[in-house]
Parts: sequence; C-alpha cells; structure tokens
Amino acid sequence: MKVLMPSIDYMAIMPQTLLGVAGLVILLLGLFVPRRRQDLLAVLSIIFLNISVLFLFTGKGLLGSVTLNQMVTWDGFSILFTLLFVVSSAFTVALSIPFVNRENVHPGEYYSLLIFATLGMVLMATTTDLLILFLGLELMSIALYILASITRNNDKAAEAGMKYLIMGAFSSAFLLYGIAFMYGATGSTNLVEIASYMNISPMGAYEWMLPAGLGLVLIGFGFKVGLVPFHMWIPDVYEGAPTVVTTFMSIGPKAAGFAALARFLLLGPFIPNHEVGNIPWPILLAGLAGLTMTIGNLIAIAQTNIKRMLAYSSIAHAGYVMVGLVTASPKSVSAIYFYMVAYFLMNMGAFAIVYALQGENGRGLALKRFMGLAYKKPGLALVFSVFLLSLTGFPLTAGFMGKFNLFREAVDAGLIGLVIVAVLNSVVSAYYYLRVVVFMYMHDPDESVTVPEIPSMVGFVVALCLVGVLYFGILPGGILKVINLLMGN
Amino acid sequence: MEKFVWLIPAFPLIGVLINLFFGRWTGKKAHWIACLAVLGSFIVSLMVFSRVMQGETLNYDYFNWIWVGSFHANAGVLIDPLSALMLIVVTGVSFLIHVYSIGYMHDDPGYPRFFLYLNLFVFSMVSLVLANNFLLLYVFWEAVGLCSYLLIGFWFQKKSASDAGKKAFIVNRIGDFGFGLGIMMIFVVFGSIQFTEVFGMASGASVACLTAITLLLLLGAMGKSAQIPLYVWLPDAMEGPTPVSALIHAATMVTAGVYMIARCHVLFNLAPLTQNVIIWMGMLTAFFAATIALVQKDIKRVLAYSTISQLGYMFVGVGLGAYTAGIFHLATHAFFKALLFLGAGSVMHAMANETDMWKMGGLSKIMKYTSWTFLIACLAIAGIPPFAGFFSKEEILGAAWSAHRYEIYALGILTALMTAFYMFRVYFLTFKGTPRYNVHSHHAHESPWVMTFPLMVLAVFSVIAGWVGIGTHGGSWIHQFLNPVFTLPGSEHMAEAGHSGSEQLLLMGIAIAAALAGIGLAWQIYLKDIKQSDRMAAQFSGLHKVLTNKYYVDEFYDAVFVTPIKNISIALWRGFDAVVIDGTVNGIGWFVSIIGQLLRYFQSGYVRTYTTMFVIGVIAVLGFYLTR
Amino acid sequence: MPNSLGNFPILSVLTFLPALGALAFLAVPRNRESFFRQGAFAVSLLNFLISLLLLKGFIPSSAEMQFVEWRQWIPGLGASYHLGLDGITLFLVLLTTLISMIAILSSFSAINKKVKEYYISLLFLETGMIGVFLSLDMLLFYFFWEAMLIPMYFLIGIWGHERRIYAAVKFILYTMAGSAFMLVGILVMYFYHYHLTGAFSFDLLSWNTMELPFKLQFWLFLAFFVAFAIKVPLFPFHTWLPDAHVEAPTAGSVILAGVLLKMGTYGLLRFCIPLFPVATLQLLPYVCTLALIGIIYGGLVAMVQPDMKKLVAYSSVAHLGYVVLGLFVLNPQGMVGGLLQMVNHGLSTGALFLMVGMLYERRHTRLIEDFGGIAKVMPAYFAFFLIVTLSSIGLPMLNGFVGEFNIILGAFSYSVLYGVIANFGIIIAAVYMLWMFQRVMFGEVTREENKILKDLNLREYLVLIPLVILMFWIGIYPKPFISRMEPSINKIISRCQAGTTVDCQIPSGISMELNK
Amino acid sequence: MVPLSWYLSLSAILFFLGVVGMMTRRNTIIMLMCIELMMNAANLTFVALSHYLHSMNGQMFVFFIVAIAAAEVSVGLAIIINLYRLKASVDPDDMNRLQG
Repeated sequence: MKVLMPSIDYMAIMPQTLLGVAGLVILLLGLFVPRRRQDLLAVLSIIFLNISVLFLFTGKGLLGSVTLNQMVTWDGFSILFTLLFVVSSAFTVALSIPFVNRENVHPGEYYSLLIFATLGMVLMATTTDLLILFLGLELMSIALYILASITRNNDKAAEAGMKYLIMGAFSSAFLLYGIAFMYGATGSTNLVEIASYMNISPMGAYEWMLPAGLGLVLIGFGFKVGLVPFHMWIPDVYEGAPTVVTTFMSIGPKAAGFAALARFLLLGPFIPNHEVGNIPWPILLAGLAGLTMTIGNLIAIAQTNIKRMLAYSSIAHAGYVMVGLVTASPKSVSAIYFYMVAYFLMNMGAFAIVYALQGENGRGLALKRFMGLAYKKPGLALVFSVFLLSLTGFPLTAGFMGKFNLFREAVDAGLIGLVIVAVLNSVVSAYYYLRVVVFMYMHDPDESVTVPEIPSMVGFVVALCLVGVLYFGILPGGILKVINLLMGN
Repeated sequence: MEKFVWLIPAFPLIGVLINLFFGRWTGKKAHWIACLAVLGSFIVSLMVFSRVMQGETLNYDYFNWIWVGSFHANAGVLIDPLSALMLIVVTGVSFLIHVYSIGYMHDDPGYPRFFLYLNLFVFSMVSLVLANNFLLLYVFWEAVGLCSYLLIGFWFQKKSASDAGKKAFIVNRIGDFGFGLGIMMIFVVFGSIQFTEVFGMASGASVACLTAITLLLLLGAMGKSAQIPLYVWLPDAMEGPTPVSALIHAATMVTAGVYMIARCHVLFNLAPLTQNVIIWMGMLTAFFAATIALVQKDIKRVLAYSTISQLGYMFVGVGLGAYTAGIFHLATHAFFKALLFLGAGSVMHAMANETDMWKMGGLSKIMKYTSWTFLIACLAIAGIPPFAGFFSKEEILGAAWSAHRYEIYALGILTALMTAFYMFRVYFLTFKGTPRYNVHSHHAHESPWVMTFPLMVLAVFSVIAGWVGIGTHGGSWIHQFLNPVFTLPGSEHMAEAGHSGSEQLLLMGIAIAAALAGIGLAWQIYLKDIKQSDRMAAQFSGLHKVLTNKYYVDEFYDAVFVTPIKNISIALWRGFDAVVIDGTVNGIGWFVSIIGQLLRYFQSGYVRTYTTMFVIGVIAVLGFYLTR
Repeated sequence: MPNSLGNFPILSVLTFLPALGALAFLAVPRNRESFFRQGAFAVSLLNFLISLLLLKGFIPSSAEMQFVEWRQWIPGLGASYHLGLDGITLFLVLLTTLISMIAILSSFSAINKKVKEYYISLLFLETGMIGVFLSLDMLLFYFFWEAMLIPMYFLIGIWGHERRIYAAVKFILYTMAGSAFMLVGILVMYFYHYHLTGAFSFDLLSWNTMELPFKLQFWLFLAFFVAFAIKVPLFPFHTWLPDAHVEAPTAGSVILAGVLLKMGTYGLLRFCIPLFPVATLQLLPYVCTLALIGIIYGGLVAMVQPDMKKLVAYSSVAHLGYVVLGLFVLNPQGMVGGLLQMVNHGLSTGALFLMVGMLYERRHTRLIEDFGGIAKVMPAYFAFFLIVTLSSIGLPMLNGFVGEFNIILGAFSYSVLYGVIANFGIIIAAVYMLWMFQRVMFGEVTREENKILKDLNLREYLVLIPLVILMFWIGIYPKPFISRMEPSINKIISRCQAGTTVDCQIPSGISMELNK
Repeated sequence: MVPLSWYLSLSAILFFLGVVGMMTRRNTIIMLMCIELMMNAANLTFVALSHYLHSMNGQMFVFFIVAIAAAEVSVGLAIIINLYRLKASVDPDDMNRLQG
C-alpha cells in the first residue's frame, strides 16, 4: 500500500471525481449545445466514461489503495464492478442517442443523470462504509427516479417514476433504519469494523440490533435487486420507463445492489461464521433466492408484453444470482460478478433489440408483433434468439457459463436442493424465452406490422453484446482467470 | 463336399437377385431363370445325396456370423442322410412345381414376382435343411415364413389373401416365440448352439431343462407345421396361388416342424413328457382336421385340412420316437400331397378358378391326365397298397401299436378311414358323376403339358416312393439309410422294431380295411346317390354345422385374443397414454402457467398492495429471527 | 495427439465441418434455394466421406479411445476440449453422418419454404449430434447435448405440421427438464472428483476411474438417468416422442429417430453404467422393468394408431425399450445387441420415416386409411417398404434380427422372465407392422388420387439404397460391426464387475445434502 | 437521564406510523410525508445511538440523511406535479395503468 498523502490519496478518488465533474460539465454544456449538435453530448459522455475507465488502469493502478478514512477502497472487487458500471453506462449512452432525438428529451439533463447514476453505483462498489454506500445508493436512485419519468408527456413513464420513487424511498427508510441498528450494535458504520465487532457485541442489552440491522439492510438492498417479495416495483417501473432507461436500470443498478450485498459477504457480516446472531443466513437467503426465481419465472410465463416479460425475467435472474450469495464464499463473488457481466451483455442485447423494434408509443412491445420477424429481419431475429437463449442458459452462451459458475459454487457448498430448484426454474424460463422465438420463427409474418429501421448505434451495441455473449459462452477461460485474479482467489 | 454344397442355396438366390433387379426385362421369361436355378439345386442335391449314400457326411462352417462373447453362431452346413433326403424332396418337388407354375401362372401380371418369391422360398427352405446350428435353422425358419407370407398374399388386391398372409406370419411368429426362447435356453444350458455340440452334451442336462427346451422348440414346430392350437393359419393360406399351396403349404415348408424334431431327436428322446405331448397333439390334430375335412366344400380347403391331418400323423410318428417313420411319411406325403394340390390347381385352371366342388363333377372325361394322377394320389393318401402313403402311414401306426399306445392306434385307424372317405369324396365330386356346372359357359379343358408333366412325374413317385420302406424290423432301405442319424445316442428309445411278422400283416389288414371302408362310404354317398349327402347333413345338422364352421376356432381366437388385445390397446392409447401419462406431462405445464396467471393478480398496479407485500416481506424476514 | 491417420484432427473436422458450412450459408442470399440444397448435401456428403476414414484408421481390437484430441478449454474450471472415439461411438458417428446426409437429400423437394434456415438448422444439428458422441469432457458433452436441441426445435417448429409449435415446445422443455438434473449430477461428480483427487476436471476418462460410495452413486445415477431416459425415451417419459415425430418434417423425424434417440441410450451406456456401476446393479431391475413395459406397451399402442408416423413413433418406444434392456443386462450379448440395435433402429426406423414422408409428399396425408393398394401403383416403393418393414420387425438376415436376438438372448441369460417378456415384443411387432403394411400396401386401390401416384424417382432411390444395403449387410455379416464394438463393451462390463466392491467416505460438502 | 430504550421505542413508533401511513393513505403527498416520518425515525435512532456510543458517526450520518430526504422529496414532488399535469389526480389508486 502506497499512500502518497497522509489523509487523501487523490489518485484513488480520481475516477469518482471525474465522473462527478463529467456530470456537471455535461449538465452545463447541455444548456449551450444546440439541439442539432446534441449528439456531441453523448460522445462527450462516452469519452468521460472511458477516461474514468482508463484511470482504473493508470500507473501502478488503484489496486490496494484505501483513502478518505476507509471511505474509498480500491480492491479487485471495486475495480471490476466499477468497470462493469462504467462500460454498461457507456453502452446505454450509445443506445440513448436515437431515443433522445426522438423523444425530445433534454440531452444535457439526460446524459448527466446517467452519469450521476453511474457515479452512485461506483460509490457503492468502491466503499466499505455504510454512509458512502447509502449516499451512492441514493445518488443512483434519485437519478433513476428522474430518468424513469424523463419523457414528461408519457403518463406511463410518470406513473413508473412515481411508483419507483415511493417504493424506493420507502425501502431506503428501511435500509436506513437497518444501518442505524448496525451502527448501534457495533458503534461503527464501516463494514470492516463492523465485521471485527461481530464476535464481541458491545451492546449486550441490545444484541438483537445486529441481526435486525442486517435483516433490514438485506431488505433494503434486496429491494434494489428485486428480491421477492420486495420486487413489486420492478415490472411496473421497467414497463413504464422508456426502454433505454429500463435497459440501464436492469443492469447497472442491479449489479450495484448485488455489489453491495456481495461486499457484506466479502467483508464478513454474513460470513465467515454463517450464523451471525444465531440466524441461519444461508437458509433465509436460500429461501429468498428460490422464491425470487420461481415467482419471477412463473409470472413471466403469463406475460404478453415483451418488456414486462423481460422485467419478470430480471427478477428471476436476481434469484439465480442470490444462489451465489447463499454459498457465501469469495469464489462465489467471482461467480456473481461473472454472472453480472453475462447478464449485462445478454440483457443489454435483448433490451436494445426490443428498444429498436418498439416503434411509436411502445406498441411494438406486444409479443404478437414479433410474429415472423425472422423472415423480415433474419439477422436481427437470429441475434435476438441468441440473447434469449443466453437468458435461458443454453450452452455456448454467456448465460450458461454464468449460471454454471453460480451453481458450481452452490453444489460445492452442498446446496444441491437449491440448485435443483434453480435448474428447474431455467426450464420454466425456457418456456417464455423460447415463446418469443416461436413467434419470430414459427409463425408466418404479419404483413401489417412494419419493422422500423435499426439505428446504427443500436446495431453496434447489439453486435458488441453478441460477440461478448458468444465469446464468454464459449471461451470464458480468460475472463474467469482475470476475475479470479482480481477477486483474490 | 463343402466345395459345392453352397451351390444348393446359391442357385435359387441368384435366381432371386436376377428377377429382383432385372424383373422388368425378364418379364414373361422369368421362369427360365427360376426353373434353371432350382434344377441346378436339384442336381447338386443329387450329387450330395450320392455322396451321402457312400457314407460321407459334412459339418462345415463357412463364416462366423454372430460372435458375441461366448455366443458363437456360424453360417455352416450339416449334411447327413436326413438333410440329404430332405434336400432331394425339397428341390425335386420344388422343381416340378416351378415347371407347373409356368403354365398355371401364365397370365398373371405378377409373373416375375411370383418366380422371385418361389426362388426365395427354395433358397430359404434348402438353407433351413442345411443349417448346422439352431440359430441358422431359426433364421431360415423365419425366412420360409416370410416367403409363405408373400406368396399367400400374392394376390394382394384380395383382402382375404392379404389377411391370410398376415395371419400366417403372425401365427408363425407365435410359434417362433417359443422356438427363439428354446434356442436361448439351449445356449444358456449348453453354452453352444451347434447341433453336434448340443446333442453331444444333451445327456448331461436335467430332464426338467430338456423338457422345457423341447416344449419351447415344439411350440415353434406347432406354428410352422400347423398343429393344434396354431393350425388356424394353414386353411386360410389356401388364398395363395395353388402351386404355392402345393409347394409350401403341403409338400415342404409345413414339414419343417417335423424335420426340426427329427433333427433334435436327441433332445426329444430325453424328454418323455414332451414326447407324450407331441403324440397327443399330433393325434388330435390329425383327427380333428380330418373331421373338418369331411364337410368342406372348397377343394383346396379339404386338401388343407388333409395336410394338417397328415402332419398330425407325422408328429405322432416322431413323438413315438419313430423318427424314420415320421420322415418317411414326410417324404411320401410331399409327393402325393403336391400331386393332389397340383391336380386341384389343374382343375381350377380348367374351371376358371372355381374351387367349390359342388360346382364340378364329371371332369374325368375332359381331363384325363389330371383325373388319373389325382386318383393315384388319392389312393396313396388313403393308404392303399402299393401306393406310397400306405407304407409310411403303416409305419407310424405300427409304431403306435408296438409302443402299446393302442388308443393312438385306434384314433389313427379311425382317422385313416376318414382320410380315405374325404379324399374320395373329393375325387368323386370333382371327377366323377355328372357335371354340376354350366357346361356351355365353362370351357373346361385339360391343362397344357407343362402342367400335366409334373403331375405325371409326381404320380410316379406317389407310387414308388413308398417302396423304399418295404421290409420288416427296420430292415428296409429307408431305415438303413436314416439309421446313422437316428441311432446316435438315445436310440434305445426307438420304438419302431418289435412286432412280429404276423402281427404286422394283421395291422396292415386293418389299415387296408379301414381305407377301403372309407372309399366305399364315399362311393355310396357321393357317387351312387349324391342326394344322400344332403340328407345326412340334415340329419346331423348340429354336427355338420360345427364341422363346416371348423369348430368355431377362428371365432374363438378372435373373441378371446384378437378383440380383447385390440381393445386393451385402444384403451391404453386413448386412456392411459393420452390421459394419464400425457395428461400428467401437460398437466404440469398447465399447472405452472395457471400459477403464473394467479400470481399476476398480486401485481395489481396499486402502490398500497406493493407496500403491503413489502411489509409482509419485512415481517417474514424479521419474524424469521424471532422464531429462531 | 498423433493417431493412425497422422496428425489430422479428424474428429474436430467431423464435428465442425457442418457448422462451418452452415455459417458460410448465412452469408448467401436466401433466394438461391438450389444452392442451399446442393451445398448442404455437398457438405454432408463430404462429412460422410471423412467419417469413412475413421473405419480405415480404427483399430478394431482396442477398447481405448482413438483419434484422441485434447486441448485446454477453460483451465479455470478444469474443462478441456477432449474428443475421442471408441467402438461404442464409431458406428454411431458413422450413422449420424449417413443419416444426416440422407435427411438432407430427402428434403430436396419436401422443403420449399425458408430453405436457407432449413439447411442451416440441419447442418448445425449434425455438428451437435456428432459432438455429443465424440465429447469426452462432460462440460463439452453437455454443451453439445443442449445446443443440439435448438436446431431440432426449429426443425419441428418451423417446418412441421399443424401442431408443430406444441410439439416443438414439448420436445425442448421435456428434454431440458431432464438435462437439468443431469447438470446438477455433473456438478456433483465434478466436486467429488475434486475432493478425491484435488484436481478440477470434467474429463470422462478420469471420472471413469473414480469409485463412488453407493448412496452418492444412487442419486447421481438417477440424475443422469432421468436426462437420458427422457431422450431415449423410456416409458413413461415417452409422450413427447409421438408428438414430435408426427409434427416434424420428414428429415426431422428421420434424424430424431435415427440419431437423436440414440443419444439417450448412448448416454446410458457411456455415463450411467460405467460411472455408477453399483447403482446400476442395484437399479437394474427397475430400469429393465421400464424397458420391458416400453416394449410391450409401445407395441400395443402402436398397433391401434391411425397415423403412420405415430405408429412408427410408438414402435420406436418399443425398439428403444429393447436397446435399454440390452444395455442393462450387463452381459456381452445384451450390450452388444443393444449397441447394434441402436444402429439398426437408426437405419430401419429412419428408413420408415423416409418412406412415410415420400407418401406424404405425394398425398399430403399420413393416415393409414387414406391408402390401400399402393403395392400395385408403386411397385418399387412396395419392395423397399417391405424390406424396411421386415427389418423393423426383426426378420432374420436383416439387421433388426441380429440386434434383437442378441438383446433377448442377453436378457434371457440374465433372467428368464425378462427374456420371455421381451420375446413377446417380437410377436407384437409383427402384428402392428404387418397390419399397417397390409392396410397401406395391399387391397384394391380404392381412392382415385392414389391411382396416379408416381413410383420412386432417382433421388428417392439414392436415399433408400444405402440404408437397405446396410440392413442386409448387418443382417448377413455383422462381424465387422460386432468385432469393433465388443472390446469397448467388454471394458464397460469389466468396469461394472470391478466397481462393485469399493466403498468410500463421502466428502463433507456433499454429504451434508445427502444425509438430510 | 432518559434511557436509550425510550428513544428507540419512540423511533420505532414513528417508523411504524410511517409504515402504516404508507399502507393506508390515499394521497401521494401524504405518502411522501410518511416516508419522511420513517426517515426521521431512523434519524432519531442514529442520534440517540450516537449519543450513547459517544461516537460522532451517527450524527454525521443524520446530516446526510436530511439532505437526501430533501432531495428525494423534491424529486418526488416534481414527479407528482408532472403526474397531476397528465392525470389531474394525485391519488395513487388512479395510477394503475401498469399492472399484471
């Protein structure tokens, strides 16, 4: 560990600082850049995001630096998640260009909100302090509330934003209350210290505080990632929000929620001794995981709107990821991360295609509109099928490798029952994912439906996702090695 | 000898291939290939026979066929007096019938196909006879069954023909079910399926084992040789062209069961229970088939039941341990029964395929050759000396007598009486009396020489073939020829020798008397006063009805096996498969989607529902602590 | 790794050549339909010819894996790219290349819409199928196993008949449900291997040397068994099959019957039995009972089907029952018979589906009652159909007999009762096949539209002749087949005998779950 | 001196009131106020604990919470106003176009 200055390592907070500055700059520039040049803002955003990625790799790198009274910690975990957030945001920005043009959204606001949300996520992943964690979470959430309802004249979007806000704030209160209890139990808001207090509780009379705090914190983050029964907001918000925002929401914030939960795992409040405060966490988490994936998949079957279906599918996927949390080993954090990368690629790809096809007023979201797509846009249908298969968890795709890694850890931990529930859920999910394939390939084209042209930026993003999905699906060796190295396995 | 034995099956096989691939070109000349091929086989068989006469035998494997683990089945031949004799009979009769078919099938559109099938049959049959192990025997056993299937259903446009073919195949499969199991049991018990090896070890096996094996083998023989209870296919098999009936369903294939039992006599000798079963089965078959034959109107049906009946005799013979007698009867029967069928075919040819005897009569004036040869055959089957059937039948009955199975003997004599009766009934109704058909519309005519020539040859053999059995105490030529086969281990059970000369003469007398009585009765009823038959039918109307309907056995099988199995199958399909199994499978899917639909209602769209669910979740999670 | 063909990676080529062809097709405009037909045929023909090289290089007396290829694949997981071929897979691979080629050839006139997608699916399917047979790494195996479902799903769902979507979805979900358990089983095996040896590995060859405690074997056996039993399909997991067969296009049915079903039995033979020998011995009576029920039940239900394809589909249930029975009696006769019967069933049932398809192409119906007297109208068709039917009912001198007889012999040697029950199947087979044959072929031509049916054309001859030649070959001189299969089968048998005595400690992680 | 448990009880009551309000009230503005109530319950807990633990962390936390709550409410009000513009209602029960 090399600390350059006694209190603050400015290099170590450079990425965050840069993102914050970028948000502000874009917001200001948005006031001056003329409408017809608004793409500049997107390009600028992407450049900013990329620079912040570059910072992750500068010099000796950030690995190992801790600063600001342990409020910023750069370990392999935070680097990896930051990378995921920033890259997914960059992809979203690229996807957003046609949306911003079409919907007449104020570009400065829009892009800066995206960047602030990204900053929030980065803060969540790079800290071990509950305060910063909370701040990051709120920064991200508030930005997302606005993004969800950014198309001001769309009542669905407004409704989505409102529901998101009310539910989000509601859950934040629970999270806060939980943090308060944890603070009360341990006298600290820093997870490292909390972990070290685990064995000697200073509040003898209030020893219920720690487990209660942990439980409420779990609920708080569980809300963000969409664990059943805290998932109710997801379908409505995902459906109502503009598709590109949904794309963004389904990836980064979810990953951030899992990053926060995984941070608990890595640092200790849930592990190493599995039964903090005599609570068998694994059973609770396993129950939540099983419930989440099952409910998500079951309701997804009944959907006819593809966006809503993908929303439920994202709930189910949260359930799969939870399997990694149950196993609670450093290796399973690697598996979670790999899954999030895979999920980022396939979900981004799938949503991007839905986004490109949705047409005016979201009418293109009905499953029926995909009838015979394979014979109108063969390439697009093929690629969409690949993403859907990946979401199902078919081999040769990143989705399979992701699930495989998760289940592998779970089996190692002896959670065979949970794994069986999970694989059976995959089968159930195959039904609704493949139903889209059925509509695309096995029905004759509906000639009354015109398929919009695919913007080149969307095509580019989709192509990148496709390459990623296949590459990580077939040859995941390289990335697994990097992840394990950085996660310290 | 192995250098040329393989030619016997090879010739007809080549015939098959030529007519198969070049049938379009051979067309109406298909018979040249087919007949020459069988003639070739016959000549080679004669060569083999002459070698065997000199005491030569052969047991030679051409190649390894199925070798798995310790199970070794080869493609090999076994030549001994038994197979040599069979070869002569099979190829000889086959050749004649091939020739006959040239004329009989002349106008049939499926001419090359017919000869193809015939050749295929000859190939299979000679291979069956040549086989040197059980599996190979089984292979050609099934192959002849296939040929039988194809030939019965040769006129496949007729539903009755294709039904009959299918019935034949399936009933035979039931027999083969046992045969196959028998072979497997032989392998399990002896570790080999080579005839020589198995027979060499036979005495080491327990009686129970051997009884089981032989009973299973017998099931196969029952199917193939049309014995009770599996005889039902043979009468229906008459749907095939008449030469086919002559060749396959009278002369050769159906005797395969007898041949097989004779071949395995070592095993059967060691299983007295099985032998007893064979005797009774054979005798009852002979008897009941004869009773049915008494009243049939269809000339071919009578002959079919007569075949079943005669096969019953053969089974009685082999069951008694008188294998030579059985085989002897097999050989003589081949000649005269082929002759009978061909004669019947000749009549049908003349009568535009009419088979109802009540629409014939007085044909002897028009069809001299046919009529005379038919008479010879009738005499032969009735058992009038010096015709062939007398000697062979006499051997079997004599064996029953000397084995002190008097009940069998009595039934045998009774059956012989009936045999003579119904055969001469056929003869009188067909050839004698006054024509009962429209003489002007039917242009009855004698058949061409390609048809009558085989009749004459067969007639000659129907006379002289029996003479090889002249002699006492097993001293006849046939006994001496076959002795090397049947006096291998276990010959002490042989029951053939043992009655004195005077006794023999007495027995002969009884047999001849029975035959003559039968003939006389037939003359009385069907020639002298043909109205009498109707009166008798009316008098015994119940019995007559039962007999005409063949004891309702087909109906019984239909009601007890065919219909229930079909109904069960439909129930399994529509009830069990579609409802229970598939219902479960689809039910799971349905259940899952219904649950999904129900769960949607929780997603009401109201924020308060969401907060409520959230709080319930909180309570659940926190409650999880409290209960811990 | 050098093999008898030098360093030529023949197995990889075999596996991926069709897929490469399919990828190349993606770039060709979709209106060039004849290009796709001929191109796909050329690719599959080439692949078939390459697969014939295997025969040349194969060492018949060896039970070991041959032409082995090994590369690192995912080192972090211990997965490798490991291909190999032994006596068990040799003929299955050859069958696959042959059937694929024939399936492609048979679809030239049957498929007129979405031609490009069709041939691409078929070629990908071929890659998947060959990959399944050749993989020696369980992860790789699972990849191919699952990946292969997709093209089949498309084949049924796009080019099928009226209820195609139902059938396709049923097919894929049913199969996936089974595979799900297998995946869990694979993972458990994987960790068990790790606990035993300290190395992560999916390598089948090293898994094969593991001795597992009985309880673990039991559960793992079931996990694998369900996957394979559904694929076979063994009674009572068979109901997807009639639907899939009836709805699939001809080539789909041919491949389904010819190759796909064999994957289930192959899996049983390759994985279930040698990996879990003790469990196999313990569960053998139950498996055999299911197989026997399948034989009788499949036959009876087949008997009353009004639809030819459905009839053949149920007959497949019965035939595959024989295969499973043979494999599980664990003696050379039964197992060799079972393996041979896999090939046989591929040939004869494949041919049956082809022939039903030919009729369908002419008449657009598969109902038996719509035919009658076809023998007169189409004599060549009649001849081929006769041979194929007879092969299917196991008539001697044709392929079916050799397999079935050995199976029943093996079963009989194991237990008289099994042999007797199995033997009933051959009677039933004769009943349903000949009845169908009679109703289709014989009788008068009662329908006008049947009177003008054209007999086989040259392409159809080309499709059928190789199959018929093979039927006779296997029936008359099966030695080249059996002698190559036997060493590998014997190896499995000796593995079963050796693996019965060992008992090991269950590692803590897994035991936790198992002891619940 | 007031014992800690009193503070904790009070905050728990406040929090509970907020929760019940969220579940029962039919006005979006009031729901926002309920959330505010819940957050303030948390604030109270923080402050009380901070005092009893002799640690400033808790009080520092409260400042952030107050700021964030304000931000949240302002965003919330903006969304509600927009929604009112579109639907002429702030009743959350009117907002159920998204369901199922």
